[in-house]
Amino acid sequence: MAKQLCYEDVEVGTEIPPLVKRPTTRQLVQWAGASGDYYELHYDKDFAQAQGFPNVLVHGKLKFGLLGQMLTDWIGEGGILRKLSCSYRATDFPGEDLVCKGRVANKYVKDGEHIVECEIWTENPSGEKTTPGNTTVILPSRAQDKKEA
Amino acid sequence: MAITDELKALIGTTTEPVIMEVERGAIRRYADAIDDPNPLFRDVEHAQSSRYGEMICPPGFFGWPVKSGGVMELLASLAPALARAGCPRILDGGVDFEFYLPIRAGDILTSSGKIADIRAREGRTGTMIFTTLETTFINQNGDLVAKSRATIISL
Amino acid sequence: MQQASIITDEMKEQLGVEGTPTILEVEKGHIRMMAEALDDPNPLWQDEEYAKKTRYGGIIAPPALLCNARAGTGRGVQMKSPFLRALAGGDELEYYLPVRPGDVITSVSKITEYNEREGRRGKMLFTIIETTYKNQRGEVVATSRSASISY
Amino acid sequence: MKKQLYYEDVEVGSEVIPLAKIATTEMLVKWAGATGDFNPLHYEDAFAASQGVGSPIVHGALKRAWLGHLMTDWIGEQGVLNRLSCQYRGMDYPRKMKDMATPEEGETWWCKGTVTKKYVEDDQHIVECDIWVENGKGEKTTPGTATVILPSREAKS
Repeated sequence: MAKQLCYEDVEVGTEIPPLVKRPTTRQLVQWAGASGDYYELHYDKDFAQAQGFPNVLVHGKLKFGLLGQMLTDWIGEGGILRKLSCSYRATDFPGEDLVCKGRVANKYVKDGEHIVECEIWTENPSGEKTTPGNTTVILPSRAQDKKEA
Repeated sequence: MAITDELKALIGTTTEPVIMEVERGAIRRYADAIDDPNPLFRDVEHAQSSRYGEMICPPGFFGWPVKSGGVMELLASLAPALARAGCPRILDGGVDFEFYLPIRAGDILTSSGKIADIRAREGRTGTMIFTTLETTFINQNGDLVAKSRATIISL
Repeated sequence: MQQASIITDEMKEQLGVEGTPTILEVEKGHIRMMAEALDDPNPLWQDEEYAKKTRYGGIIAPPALLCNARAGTGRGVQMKSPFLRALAGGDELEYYLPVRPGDVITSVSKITEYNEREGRRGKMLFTIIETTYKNQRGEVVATSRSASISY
Repeated sequence: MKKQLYYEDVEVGSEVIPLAKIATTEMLVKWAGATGDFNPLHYEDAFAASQGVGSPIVHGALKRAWLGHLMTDWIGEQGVLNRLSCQYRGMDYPRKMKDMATPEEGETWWCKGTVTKKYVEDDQHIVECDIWVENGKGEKTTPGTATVILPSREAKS
């Protein structure tokens, strides 16, 4: 595992290391099984086309899950994910790059917790933010560790 | 009909045993997928009051993901030799299960696969090769719970 | 006020009505399915030996395990809409406690809000569903708010 | 639960109570999830076409599982399924879904069986059956056999 990220390591504007994904049709079927979402829009191309889409769509909640992966990777085991929120603004398709990104928007200490708020989103190959959202995480603090020690 | 020496040498090949934990959720997902409402495969309370004492697996299910003693690995090792013998197309010909004991949620199964037999036969469209892959399933008490024999047809 | 609202009295009656609870027994296999579907190799989701040495003391579930059909999100609520097509609009999850294999999560959903909007694809209805997830000790492990769009 | 079936209830030629199944694209995706078999032959049009089967086909193992369902329903909780065997002879194509809950009009598959033999061996009341899955045209795409042990009314008393 990577070095533990601490509150002091991030500033407003700090970028979260991007997570590059390229969902496949197989991954969509796996997601259907794992999530129990069997809406045919995500595996039946004819059905998707009848609904006016060029291909089957990546599940919104799969994108939510991938943003979650980016965050749990970033905050490491010492961090706590408190809130994850996103809107499914535009469609994404299997076989296309889907890049999860984020940036620190705010940091503060409240009730002894070192809180970091970030903007997060997924980006399609045209650079559009298809799944914008925000997150709240709690990071360990070096200063606090010293005090405790 | 004779098979190639290369194929003959593969008879008896075994796989590394695969361990599978049988979980209730996996049984329910399987029962959902075949649309089988039997409460023995879904309802813990019902199953616990039945003669089985716990949720059991529908026949042919041995836990998720379905690995069947690494049969896919066996097939992968077999495929080039079948192609060299002139039969590159591989079809699943069917399966024969024997069930000895019920498989309950919570069981830990060990399955191992073996290439039990390879035979050639002259068919309508030329030579066909029949491969029998045998898988055994043993539970945590060391009891043999089931055996399967899958027939792979290559043409 | 819009003329002829698509939100009927029947739909309004459903606001705040709790759906039937869904019980999810959290299992290692399900966590693994989820991790594989995300293609997320984090050993905390799958490697018991590894996870034992972390602050969690054992395997935990990735955040995505909650807030979906299997976790009972939206289960049992009476979703009514004049439209046939549906898409997910967004999700918001707040996490309070880690979810582990062996946990028994009970979720209850309710519709809390309807919104009518004019979108690219014509008139759209946003239905907001809130779900609370409690573990076997009655502790709230997470809450979620999901927007479902029909059009 | 249904009434328990007994050895004395069946004769050679008796019918196994038929079971209707409708394979849908949704069911195939569920099957993939439940088994972990994510072969795209069963959900991806382009891949299925490249394999020469036209469009995604029903998993042979799913049809085998249907036959398992046929037998466990018939023999009830006191019956034991000892052996199940089948061959994948013909391909079947799932119905597409019309909307989230309803399949399009189309084929219905029937799982059926008949008793071919009954005998007592080592105090076990054994029944052998021919079983099969029949497609909408009445063709047996998945023929097989099953051996079951049924409770006996005589042994009981």
